[in-house]
Amino acid sequence: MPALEVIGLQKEFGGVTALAGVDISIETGKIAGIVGPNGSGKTTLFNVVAGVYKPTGGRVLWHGKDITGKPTYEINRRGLARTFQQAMSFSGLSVRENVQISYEHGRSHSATSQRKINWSSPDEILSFVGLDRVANELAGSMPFGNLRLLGLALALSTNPSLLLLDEPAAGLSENESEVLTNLILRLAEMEIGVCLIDHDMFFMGALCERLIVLNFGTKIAEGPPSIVLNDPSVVEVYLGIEK
Amino acid sequence: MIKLIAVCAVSAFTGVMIQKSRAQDQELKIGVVAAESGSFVSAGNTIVAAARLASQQINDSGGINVGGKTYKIKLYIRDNRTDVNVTIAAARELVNDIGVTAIWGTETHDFSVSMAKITGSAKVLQFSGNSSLGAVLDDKSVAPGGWLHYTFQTEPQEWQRSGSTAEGVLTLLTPLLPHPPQHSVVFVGNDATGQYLSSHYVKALEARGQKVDLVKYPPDTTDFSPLLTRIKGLNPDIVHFWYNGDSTLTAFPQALKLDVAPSYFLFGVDPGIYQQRQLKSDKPVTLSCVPVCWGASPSPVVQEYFKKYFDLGASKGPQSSVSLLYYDYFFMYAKALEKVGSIDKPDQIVDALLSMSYQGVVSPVPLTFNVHHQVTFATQVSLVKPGTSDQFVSTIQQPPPSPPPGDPGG
Amino acid sequence: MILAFLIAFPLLNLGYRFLSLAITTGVTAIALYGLGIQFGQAGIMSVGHAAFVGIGAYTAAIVAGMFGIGFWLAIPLSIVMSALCAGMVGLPSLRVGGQHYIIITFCFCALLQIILTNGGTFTGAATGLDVGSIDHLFGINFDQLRNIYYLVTLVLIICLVTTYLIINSPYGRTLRAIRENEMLARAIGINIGLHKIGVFMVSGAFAGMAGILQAYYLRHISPILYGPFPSLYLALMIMLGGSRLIYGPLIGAVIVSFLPEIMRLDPIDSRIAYGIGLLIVVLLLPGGVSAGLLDIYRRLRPRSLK
Amino acid sequence: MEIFFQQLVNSLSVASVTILIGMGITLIFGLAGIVNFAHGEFLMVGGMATWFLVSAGINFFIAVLGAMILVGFLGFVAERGLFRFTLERPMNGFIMSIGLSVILQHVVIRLFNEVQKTIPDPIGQVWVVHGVDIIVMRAIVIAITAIVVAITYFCISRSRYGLALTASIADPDTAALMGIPVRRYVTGVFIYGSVLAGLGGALMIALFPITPFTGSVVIIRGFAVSLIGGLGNVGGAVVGGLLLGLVDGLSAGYGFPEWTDAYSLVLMIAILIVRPQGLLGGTLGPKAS
Repeated sequence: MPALEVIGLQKEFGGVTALAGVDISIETGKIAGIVGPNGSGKTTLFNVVAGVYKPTGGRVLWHGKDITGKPTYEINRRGLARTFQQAMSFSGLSVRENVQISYEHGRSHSATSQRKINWSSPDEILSFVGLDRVANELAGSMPFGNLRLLGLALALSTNPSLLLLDEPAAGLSENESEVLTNLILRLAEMEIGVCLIDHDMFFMGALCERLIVLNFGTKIAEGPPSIVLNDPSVVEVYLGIEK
Repeated sequence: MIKLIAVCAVSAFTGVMIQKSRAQDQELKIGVVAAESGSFVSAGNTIVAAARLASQQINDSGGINVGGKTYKIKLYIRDNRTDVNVTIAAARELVNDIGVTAIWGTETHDFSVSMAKITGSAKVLQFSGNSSLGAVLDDKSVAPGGWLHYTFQTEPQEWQRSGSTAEGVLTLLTPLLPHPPQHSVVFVGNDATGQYLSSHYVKALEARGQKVDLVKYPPDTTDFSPLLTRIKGLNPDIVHFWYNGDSTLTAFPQALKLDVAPSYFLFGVDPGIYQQRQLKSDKPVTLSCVPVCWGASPSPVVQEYFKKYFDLGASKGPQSSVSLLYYDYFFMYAKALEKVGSIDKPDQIVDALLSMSYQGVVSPVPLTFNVHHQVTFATQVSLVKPGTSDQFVSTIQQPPPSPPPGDPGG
Repeated sequence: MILAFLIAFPLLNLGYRFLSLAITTGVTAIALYGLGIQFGQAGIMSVGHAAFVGIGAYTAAIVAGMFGIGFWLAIPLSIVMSALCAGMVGLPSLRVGGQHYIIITFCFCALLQIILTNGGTFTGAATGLDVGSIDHLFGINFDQLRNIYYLVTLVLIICLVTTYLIINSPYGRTLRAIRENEMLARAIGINIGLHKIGVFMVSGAFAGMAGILQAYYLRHISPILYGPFPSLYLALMIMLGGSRLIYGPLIGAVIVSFLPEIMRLDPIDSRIAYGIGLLIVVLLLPGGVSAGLLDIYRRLRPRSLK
Repeated sequence: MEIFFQQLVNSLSVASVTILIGMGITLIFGLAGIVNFAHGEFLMVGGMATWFLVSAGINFFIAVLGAMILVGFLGFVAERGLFRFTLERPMNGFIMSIGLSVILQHVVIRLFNEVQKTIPDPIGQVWVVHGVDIIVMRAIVIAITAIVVAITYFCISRSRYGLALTASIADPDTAALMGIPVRRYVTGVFIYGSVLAGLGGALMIALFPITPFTGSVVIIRGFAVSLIGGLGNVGGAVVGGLLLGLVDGLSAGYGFPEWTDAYSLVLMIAILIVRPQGLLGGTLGPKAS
């Protein structure tokens, strides 16, 4: 059984269709990627799955259980964590405190989550993502690359079995991108499922085992990168956008 | 740090000691708690002015002879900043630190009651001009040991004032109306004093055959038009603008414009103020004051009092006459001390006050306190000649002998 | 050191006036600690805090009048009642935030004052209610002002300690997470609604405690004590003192309700001074006077903290 | 029936002042995100200035202009000196405006005193139309407000500046990218809102007395009006003002008088909870989600 199953998901914003019946299934321990041009509905999909928006139609199943429209915090407690495109943090607090908050909540709700790892302390998470040296700094004063890592650390410390990463590499330097890629690969080794969004086909193609392509709120292709990237409809969409 | 505390403690302690040794002989310490700042300042100032005038007169005439010694009054005036917390702090200071024998004040029921809890347990006499104290002055609270045993209400009981006021208003207005007035509307501010006062006044009017509608307005109202229009729709013969005077001075001109009623009564508006503001109405208007009027008083004693009072620099405001709720009782208290022969036998002083009478300024007949520590005196009601701002006809109404039906007294 | 000073204060023998004002300040500070947690930790401002002080005070006065329940037994009732009402007034904050919610708190506060004024004999209407004195406990006579002072100080210290524990607990961190970023807080599994209502109840509980102490200290309560104006000044105090640090509320209360008295400043001048002080604090000392003092302290003694 | 019409006229004149202040708040809040709690004090200062000038023997209508200029200047100083620094952190701006409101209130008390101020009626006539007493001054207040609303509405929806302004309200960042000097618009709108408050104060004192505390009563109504109508929405402020004025007038006329103030408070709370974006919708206020 797939960990996350999205069936016929629809979302409209005041007459504008953002998702027009999307079907997706994602397994744990694998790296899946959702690609598509801007406005294709990627982030909306994440937001609906994570409970930020209520869908207009369709269902979201988590290990076979219907979690459609459940509150965000509830979905997180079941082991489905997400990061934000804007690299959010609790900017007025120290980096360690940021992670500590998340860690404490991950621990207290361990019973309901399908946990894969057992962090022993917030510091372990910080050294895992490589932020241990800046632990006492104010989150808001950190450079962008570190904020991305902090976002990942926050999501990780809630002990998820599946991570939804919203454009994790956007705005990162090549170096930082590589650090991130390694982290994501290590997560897969730890049996944590990862699902990313990005529009950078090459980054995604190199990292993901499976790609899902969205355009105008519908899925137009799905499969291993080698096949998807050569799909004519995908090429058309991407050429149309990139050029 | 500890050193600092020690130094503070020693200096504070010696300060208290010096004060105590200096303050022994022939000085009668009297406290006054009144608003010298904040929103009650105009009422507060009149209390202070009355206290200064009275104590100065007593001291100038040789002081008070108590048990062979001559005492001069030393006033300790404390600003309550129109704040109950400061009122309490001031009362505590006067009672416990300074050791006054009596306190005059303060403007409002709430403050006076909180203060009475302090003066009562310290056996310090308190003179307060809030008729709403009548709600708590009862057999139990004024009995020895009761928390109001040392508190005196220097304003008449509300049923008495309501009765005499209603009588005066109806007597003056009836001949000027095409038919005898039958329907009255009482228009009153919805605060503590307004609620208490109007409950008695409505009964007093009903006892005199009036059909009464009571309309309460929120205390900080400035636009009275909607409520006045509503009153106009009730077709009253008389609109009684009851407490308080300041709001009345705002509401009354608005009522004139809307032509609300064929006649009016303005409570707490002194003829002097009516004249000062150049108010004018073709409809008959009656006025009353708390407790007597400084403008157009028929009594030469009162006229003489206000001459002295204003000569001291006190301002001619809507609240000026309030000073007479405080002035006479300095003399009455002095007389009681002389009678007892000691300044620190509070229980005997209370008994003396209850058993004596004193001819004061505020009343043409001697003042006495009843068993509930409340004073009694007559009410002056004035009629403004229609179309003028400065021609008044005044009448003095004695209070009725008993509360009207439905009024519990108090 | 501050605690030692609080305890030693009456021994200075500065007289009853100061002792009375110190009690008032202490009671205010107790209420402010609630607002301090609500605003400083969870970031939700209210200009209706005096309403909950009022509910605590009226609860105490009403149960005393109707059922003869004295001070000690009424404490939990006042606290629970204020906390419940605060939780209820907090409900709209789940739907509307920021300044919208502030306006709602202001409206609630004005509404409560009108309800109390028109509450007939139940609330004593505009006149208010009389309250008896605190019953003796363990032979301590609370008619003595000094003992009331110690009682208030004890409660104040309990509030201080509670606040300290909350700030340094996972709960406190959770509240700060909500203050910093609600969306992210939700995403890491924090139930925002629950914690928001929770913090209103905590804040209300402090206010309720302050209310019952105030009722038994003043011994007469009336609606004007709990209207929008007192609320506005509570908000002003917390912002002057600083809401995030442990001594902030206490400093705010001392600045506003104690200093002008001992310096005999005219109330109008001192209010102008608070206003200017508030502007300075917002523009130059965002953490309030307490954070400013801490900053100076750190600069003067750099070694002690390293 | 005459009484009912008279109540309507009463309500309209009070609603006028509320609309003037609500329009200022809604524009300032909508554009700059500044919640100026001192806006009510701006109105009070306008009223006090009018009183001061009229007492000095100046014609009422000239005094109104004086009050508008003074309060406009006050707005300019407040925006440039204070609120400019808190545009990024609206909560700090709000806190500061509480401080400003306390300062203005007590400076006025210090300068004059806390006693309420009245001016002699600029126009004391009363028209009687079919048994309805219409106080002429009230009719003038309604007319002036109607004109101001019309001008404001026209400027916003028709003129080039108005369109740029609307764009800035809808999305300040994009507007700035498009070359609209948003910061200068913030100052401009702040001054305009303050001038409206000054006018409101001047008209208010022509109808009934004001005290240094009038501002804090008015501000809540002003906020309510702008929130009820929808922030940044001038039409909304007018609708909100009329609604609140009507509720006030009619509750005073037909409800329990001692609960007069409560009706509008309940209405405000209810609307704010049920429709946080306002009746007509405006720029979205800060939502708690």
